[in-house]
Amino acid sequence: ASNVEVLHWWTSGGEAAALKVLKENLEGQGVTWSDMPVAGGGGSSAMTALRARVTAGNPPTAVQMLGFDIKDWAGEGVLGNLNDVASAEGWDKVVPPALQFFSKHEGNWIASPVNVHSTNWVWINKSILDAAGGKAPTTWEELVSLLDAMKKTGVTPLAHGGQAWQDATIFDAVVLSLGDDFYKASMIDLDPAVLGGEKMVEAFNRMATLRSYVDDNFSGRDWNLASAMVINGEAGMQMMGDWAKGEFLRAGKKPGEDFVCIRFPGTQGAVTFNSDQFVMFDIKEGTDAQKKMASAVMDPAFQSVFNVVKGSVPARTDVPDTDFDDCGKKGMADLSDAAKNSRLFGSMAHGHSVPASIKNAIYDVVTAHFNGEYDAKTAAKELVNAVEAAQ
Amino acid sequence: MASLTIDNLHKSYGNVDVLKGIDIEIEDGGFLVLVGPSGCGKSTLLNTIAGLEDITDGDIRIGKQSVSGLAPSKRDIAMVFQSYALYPNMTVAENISFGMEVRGVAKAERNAAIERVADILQIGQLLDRKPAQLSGGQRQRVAMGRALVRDPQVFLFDEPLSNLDAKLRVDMRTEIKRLHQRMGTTIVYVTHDQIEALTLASKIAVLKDGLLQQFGTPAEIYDNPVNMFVADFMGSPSMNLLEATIVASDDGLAASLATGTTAPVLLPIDKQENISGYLGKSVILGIRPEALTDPSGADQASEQIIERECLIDVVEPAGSDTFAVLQLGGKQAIARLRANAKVQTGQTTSLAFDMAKVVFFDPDTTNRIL
Amino acid sequence: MASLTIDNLHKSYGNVDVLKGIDIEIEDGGFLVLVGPSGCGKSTLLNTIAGLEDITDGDIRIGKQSVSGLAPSKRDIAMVFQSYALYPNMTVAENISFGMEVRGVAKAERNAAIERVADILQIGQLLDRKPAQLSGGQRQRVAMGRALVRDPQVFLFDEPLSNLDAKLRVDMRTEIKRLHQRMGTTIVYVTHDQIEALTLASKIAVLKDGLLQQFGTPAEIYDNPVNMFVADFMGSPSMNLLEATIVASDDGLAASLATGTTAPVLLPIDKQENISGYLGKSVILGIRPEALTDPSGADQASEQIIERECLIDVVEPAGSDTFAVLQLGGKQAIARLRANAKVQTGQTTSLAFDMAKVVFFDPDTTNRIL
Amino acid sequence: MNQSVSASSATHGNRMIRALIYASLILFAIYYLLPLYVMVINSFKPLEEIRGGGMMNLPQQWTIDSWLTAWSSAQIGVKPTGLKPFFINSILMVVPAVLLSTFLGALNGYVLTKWKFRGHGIVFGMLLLACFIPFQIVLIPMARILGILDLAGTTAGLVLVHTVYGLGFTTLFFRNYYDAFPTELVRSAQIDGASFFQIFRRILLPNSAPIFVVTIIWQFTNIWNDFLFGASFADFDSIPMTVALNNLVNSSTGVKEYNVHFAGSILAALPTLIVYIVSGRYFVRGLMAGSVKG
Amino acid sequence: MVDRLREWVPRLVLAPSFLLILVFVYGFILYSGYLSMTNSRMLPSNDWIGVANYVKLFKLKHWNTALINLGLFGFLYIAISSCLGLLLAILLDQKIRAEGVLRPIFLYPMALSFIVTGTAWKWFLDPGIGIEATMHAWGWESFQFNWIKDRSMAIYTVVIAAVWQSSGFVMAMFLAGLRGVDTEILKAAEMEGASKFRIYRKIVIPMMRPVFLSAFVVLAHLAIKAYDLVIALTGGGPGRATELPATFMYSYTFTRNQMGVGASSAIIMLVMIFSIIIPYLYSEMKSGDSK
Ligand SMILES: Nc1ncnc2c1ncn2[C@@H]1O[C@H](COP(=O)(O)OP(=O)(O)OP(=O)(O)O)[C@@H](O)[C@H]1O
Ligand SMILES: Nc1ncnc2c1ncn2[C@@H]1O[C@H](COP(=O)(O)OP(=O)(O)OP(=O)(O)O)[C@@H](O)[C@H]1O
Ligand SMILES: [Mg+2]
Ligand SMILES: [Mg+2]
Repeated sequence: ASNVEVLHWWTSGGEAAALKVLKENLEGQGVTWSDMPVAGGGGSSAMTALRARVTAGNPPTAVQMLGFDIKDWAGEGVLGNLNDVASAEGWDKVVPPALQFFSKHEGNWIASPVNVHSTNWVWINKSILDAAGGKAPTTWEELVSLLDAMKKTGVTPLAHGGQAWQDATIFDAVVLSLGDDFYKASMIDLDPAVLGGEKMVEAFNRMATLRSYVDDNFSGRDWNLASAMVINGEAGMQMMGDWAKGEFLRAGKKPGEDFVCIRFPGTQGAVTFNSDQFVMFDIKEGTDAQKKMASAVMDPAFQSVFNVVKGSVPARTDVPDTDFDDCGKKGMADLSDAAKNSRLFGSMAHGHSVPASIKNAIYDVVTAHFNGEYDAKTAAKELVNAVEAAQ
Repeated sequence: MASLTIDNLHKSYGNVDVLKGIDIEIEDGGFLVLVGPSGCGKSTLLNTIAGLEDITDGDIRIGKQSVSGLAPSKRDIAMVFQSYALYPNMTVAENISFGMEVRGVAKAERNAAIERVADILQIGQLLDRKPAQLSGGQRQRVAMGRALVRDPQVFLFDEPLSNLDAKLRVDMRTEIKRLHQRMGTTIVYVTHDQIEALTLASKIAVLKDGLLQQFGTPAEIYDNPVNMFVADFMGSPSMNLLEATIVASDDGLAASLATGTTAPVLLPIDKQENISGYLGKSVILGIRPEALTDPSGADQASEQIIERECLIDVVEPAGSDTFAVLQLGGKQAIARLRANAKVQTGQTTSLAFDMAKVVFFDPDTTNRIL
Repeated sequence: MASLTIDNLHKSYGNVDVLKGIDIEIEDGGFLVLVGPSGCGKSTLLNTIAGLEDITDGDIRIGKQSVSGLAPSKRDIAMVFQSYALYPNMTVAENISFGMEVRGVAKAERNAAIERVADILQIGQLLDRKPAQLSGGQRQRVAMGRALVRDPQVFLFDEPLSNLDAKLRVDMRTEIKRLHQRMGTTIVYVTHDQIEALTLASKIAVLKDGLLQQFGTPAEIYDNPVNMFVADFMGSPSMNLLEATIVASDDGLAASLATGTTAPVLLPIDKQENISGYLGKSVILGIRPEALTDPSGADQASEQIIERECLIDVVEPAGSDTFAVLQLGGKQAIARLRANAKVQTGQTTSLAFDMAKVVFFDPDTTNRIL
Repeated sequence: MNQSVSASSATHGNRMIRALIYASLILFAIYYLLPLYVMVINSFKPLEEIRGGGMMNLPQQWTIDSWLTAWSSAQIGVKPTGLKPFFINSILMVVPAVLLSTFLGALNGYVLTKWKFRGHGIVFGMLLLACFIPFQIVLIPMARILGILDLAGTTAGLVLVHTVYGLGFTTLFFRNYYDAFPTELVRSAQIDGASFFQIFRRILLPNSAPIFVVTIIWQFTNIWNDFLFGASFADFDSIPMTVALNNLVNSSTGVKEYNVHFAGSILAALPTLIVYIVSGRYFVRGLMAGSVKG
Repeated sequence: MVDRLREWVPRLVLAPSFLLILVFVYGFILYSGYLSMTNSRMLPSNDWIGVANYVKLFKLKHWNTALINLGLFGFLYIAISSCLGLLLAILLDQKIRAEGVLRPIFLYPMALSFIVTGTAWKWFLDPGIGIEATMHAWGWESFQFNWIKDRSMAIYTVVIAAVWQSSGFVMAMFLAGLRGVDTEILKAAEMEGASKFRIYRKIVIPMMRPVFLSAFVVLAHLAIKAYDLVIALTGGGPGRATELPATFMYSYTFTRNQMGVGASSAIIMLVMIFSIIIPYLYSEMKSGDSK
């Protein structure tokens, strides 16, 4: 029997349950599943393990991977080729080009995308929102005044966890809220003039403004503890990717009734995303199993089931949204709109706009600024330096 | 300087009685040596005097003052330990002056005291060394210096020489003797060494199992042991303790000793008061090796030399003396002969018994008869 | 049983020479005792014989066979260590039979051997105990048992008795002597103890700094030491080594010894061959404490007893003897008197010098003159 | 050794001071126990109660569900197996690695003290320096070598890795211990005709219990708790406990069940905890016997 | 012939360990040295670029932060652990009845890994939910302890947790040392009237020198490897305030795909470690030999 060994970091209850669907699907086709989870650090532990395994000449069959990691590994020439399956199943048509950018290397399919997380979400506690005026903000100014209003009611307006990736997640949204072009020029094209420009200073100023609504104990806090603050009514809102929804649902909260999900004000219609994909390593035996797995990953039914559980949206745009909740439906609609309008951008914070080295360099500056080490001007200047040093 | 009185001293650890009522009194300037087999409580007694161990019952007085309950440092005593117990991290000078430093003596005074002690013990050139850089004998001197510098009422020594080799031991022993003569301080001294005990002591206390066996001058202990334990314990080689039967002979009573091969040896007994009750019974006859010797080496001053032919089993020439082992009273008896005595293994030779030195013990009670 | 020949033996650790050419030959059944100050190389010599240390140069032969390069277990020797080196995890029986077990001797044979040895040493009742449950003397016996059971050509003993207390030491010493007489095996024995060396040895080798100082019978070493080192080293208390000047007197040559207070003591010298060259010069006069004694205690056999009045500094009664310290030839001389000699500190008394026992040394070379 | 400085404190000691000593000891005990307290009490709370805050409060509602979950049904990857199966993996890895490294350390200590040869000091120095190498730098080359040896992803490979990097400390421990071990015993055995290995097995080993305790505790703790090597060199069928625990605790975008995490953490630490508590006394004794050099 | 073999047996026995160490430690160090001179990014490469990585490394602000932190952390951690360990050992050595209970309490943290205890410590130190909140809840409103959130103080919380973990082990070492002190020395000092405090200060503690050195080895090795601790407790934050060379090296090698820089940081770190440890070992072995 053929076998796939899958390296991934989906170990929490919901994630693993979602993955189980895939596993059972494969087992139905006679492909056994060897599970190799390595959690921690948003996949960085898994990537370390992967490096060790590849160096040892013992790579796993399939690996969960994000954004530029895929391209980096492809550059090393160690990945398999999925063109057969892709062309047979017409992936080119159903996967948005922004995702294909990561799923293909030199024109060949090397990965099958599972999901799309969009990261420019804001999660608001409904009752606090009502107490503070009741209207979801659509512009930066409205956001600020809502935060002010929330502050008056005595809650922490913005729940946030002070970890580099969380800081950067907000930063993504703030940059995007200053314009699609600005996001593209700074976060994707890394144009030094833009990175150090006036608008970037403005972006950092906005970060500082947001920082002023965060309680003093934010640093080091896990994102889900921040979510818990919103859930428990200690905080008004959290800016976090769509995975946060799971925490709300899990706590028995209903979208629309107990909490509302909106796009970060000023980014409506645009989506920053990250997409988990399964990469197939180039190994002698098991190409058949790999193909079966790739195809199973792209199975619309699986994509639906998986993403309902995971809180993300399918990577395919042709999956019906019937099983999704309000936020999910909204997410799917947003995604296909954004894809259509070319307003779908890889998230810098989640490794989909620049390679890891640059991403981390940007993290350093954003975090330093958010923790008050730099003022906005210095931060912009440092951003240019850091990006240059990492290139 | 002060006298030391130990009065019905008891000491137990939990329910183990280690000292079971010790009474000792030593005069001001006396030199008390404690001897006894290992584990008999010598160190414990010393520690109670020092105040390092509580006492269970009884009293200890230095001079007129009871010291029970007083902290060690308040008792005005100094102690020298077997391991020397030098502070390894301090120089010799610091070791000597540590106690003064603790008591807040001024630096100048401390230095003067160090110098004085260093002079007495001739360790002036060692003052800056650490203990690890000293030889055994030097360490011993420093340990003494640390005690001397305190100029205490009583010195306590716990086997101070037993870590030295034989030669050094002899030298240091003489030195301690001389120090004592010079300073005149009361000393309590524990040792395993016979010679040390006999040469140094003004009084010896023999302990066994936490009980005082005999307390007296070295001569009393050596010549007139009160029981077989003391007789056997003191002296090296030990006193020969031989089985004898009291018989009546022409000159009055005599002790008859079995020999291995020939007829029994018959030794007339002069002092007949108490022994007469043992006529026909067995007794233990004690004779020290030096009282059983070759005729030409026998004490000319003694009036009770009796010569008998004996069969020599083993001859051990030992330089200054020759030891001969013979079968007597069912035991191996040791005779101490002159170095150049002409004896040979397996030969019969004439030996002189100094009957003035002979003692008798009751075999049942083990106590002295005469 | 076999003779042992040590031929120009050299041993160095790195560039430290520890043994610098030792030549010793001991006949089959001989008892060689190695003595010397600490660090002189005694243990090293023993270890090279055992094969525990390689030799740098020279040769060692047991019987006719050179054993250099042979593993310890192939040399047919047995060794008893100062610390006894009993295997703490094994019972006495296992300790004794370990060597046989290693060599694959059958169980029945092993048991027979254990029994035989236990019989000889009277340790039958200890066979099932662990070493920790034994007293010092018992451990010593077991250690000997372990050596005995091998029935080797040569026994090696490294200070086997020095961990025992004085009393036990005497007993065990006699026992070893008796064992040697019974088994007749060649023995090499290291000790610090004078008496042990003199009583046990058939030959003594005195070492100093890796060099052989003298090799001879105990009597030779004791009575005719070749140099001052040997004279001083052997015997306890040591030989008195006193500064004297050779002067001409009525009866021929005499040695003049300074005293602390009174006029010099003048001792006529009988044997005058070599000493005459020293007329008017200083020499070292050696006289053992037992040759300097109270007149009634002096050797009646000696023809050269000279009596002189001397001032006594210190008196040390030591039970079997009394030691007197006097000022002589600028040194503290020790005289050994009878136990009941009537001497007192600070008094002048007549002492007998046994001139037949006196030896002279050249103060420059430290070698013996006569 | 049975007598401390306080020998006579009963006589002259001061009640106040003793009270103070006890008070400070208890304060320190609290400092050491607090994290464990936090872990234990929170492991008995339902998740809602933890979300509600009050980490230090006792549970209002006690439950052992999280313990059961952590042990047998928590999601570690795709399968809801709990930590149970990984426990076996860890044991399979730890036991041989501890035994091997301890045994090699004992042999090394034996050679380095009783069979010195020219250059033994340098060899020992090199072994000792190896204690200080940061493990991060060996990951990649180690992976390569494991690949070459065909041990990649196997328990045997992990055993090799842990053995190698434990050698420094085990050798140090045994060297210090055997340094104080009477050489005369070895010589005596040599004369008895025992071979190199016989001496080791019959004389040294039976008398090394104290240092074995120290070494085994040390190695067991370090290897059991290792995460880096486990995550990097294990395969799906050799994942050790710590990696599984990490998977349970450190998932990035899932819901965090803190009560289960804590229960799992304690479960994962249980073997080492037990080892410490059971053999703590021997541990101090062993350190004493090893003349506390290491 | 047989005896020649006998001479070689010890060396043969040592050989496997020695070879293992030679390859797996020293070989790997050399390899890292080589990598640090290459343009390796995600996987090792052979692209030789000389010392460029080192130049880059020392331009990085975090690297300097990491070095300073290691100095600060290492010093405080070793000093406090030693002092606390010694203090606890001394306290426990006062004939404490409950010693059997207390000792394992002090010792057990060594048995836990920081994956395990990190979260507990993080919570405990978190002002919002931990000790500060609890104190507030208990009515001590002015109590403040927010170091873990404070950029300039966070490194000290790492010290607190690290000390918690290993001071018990140090305590055990000191306890063993104290129990080994010759009782006659203590008696001698007591006879001289020295107070207990002075006996410890002037005599016992100076005698613990070898234990201090051993504790140093154990603690230094733990300080250098303090990776889990920082990751679990602060994740290197707030900002990058608690970055240590170990976390720096890991992140550059494995998450930032700048393996060359990571390797160069490893080499610098090793050079620093060895320059402290080798003189120590040398003196230790010297004094050990002379004994
Ligand atoms: N702290 C203690 N607790 C219980 N028993 C003790 C203690 N100290 C000593 N003993 C016991 O008290 C007895 C006397 O011991 P002590 O040390 O006084 O003997 P000793 O005469 O000095 O012996 P040695 O000649 O061997 O030094 C011994 O049996 C010993 O086991
Ligand atoms: N392994 C060694 N390396 C270097 N020097 C050594 C070694 N073993 C012994 N020595 C030196 O060799 C000399 C002789 O040592 P040995 O042990 O033979 O003396 P010893 O006569 O037995 O002394 P003791 O009477 O103290 O037992 C000493 O100076 C010692 O320091
Ligand atoms: Mg004693
Ligand atoms: Mg020796």
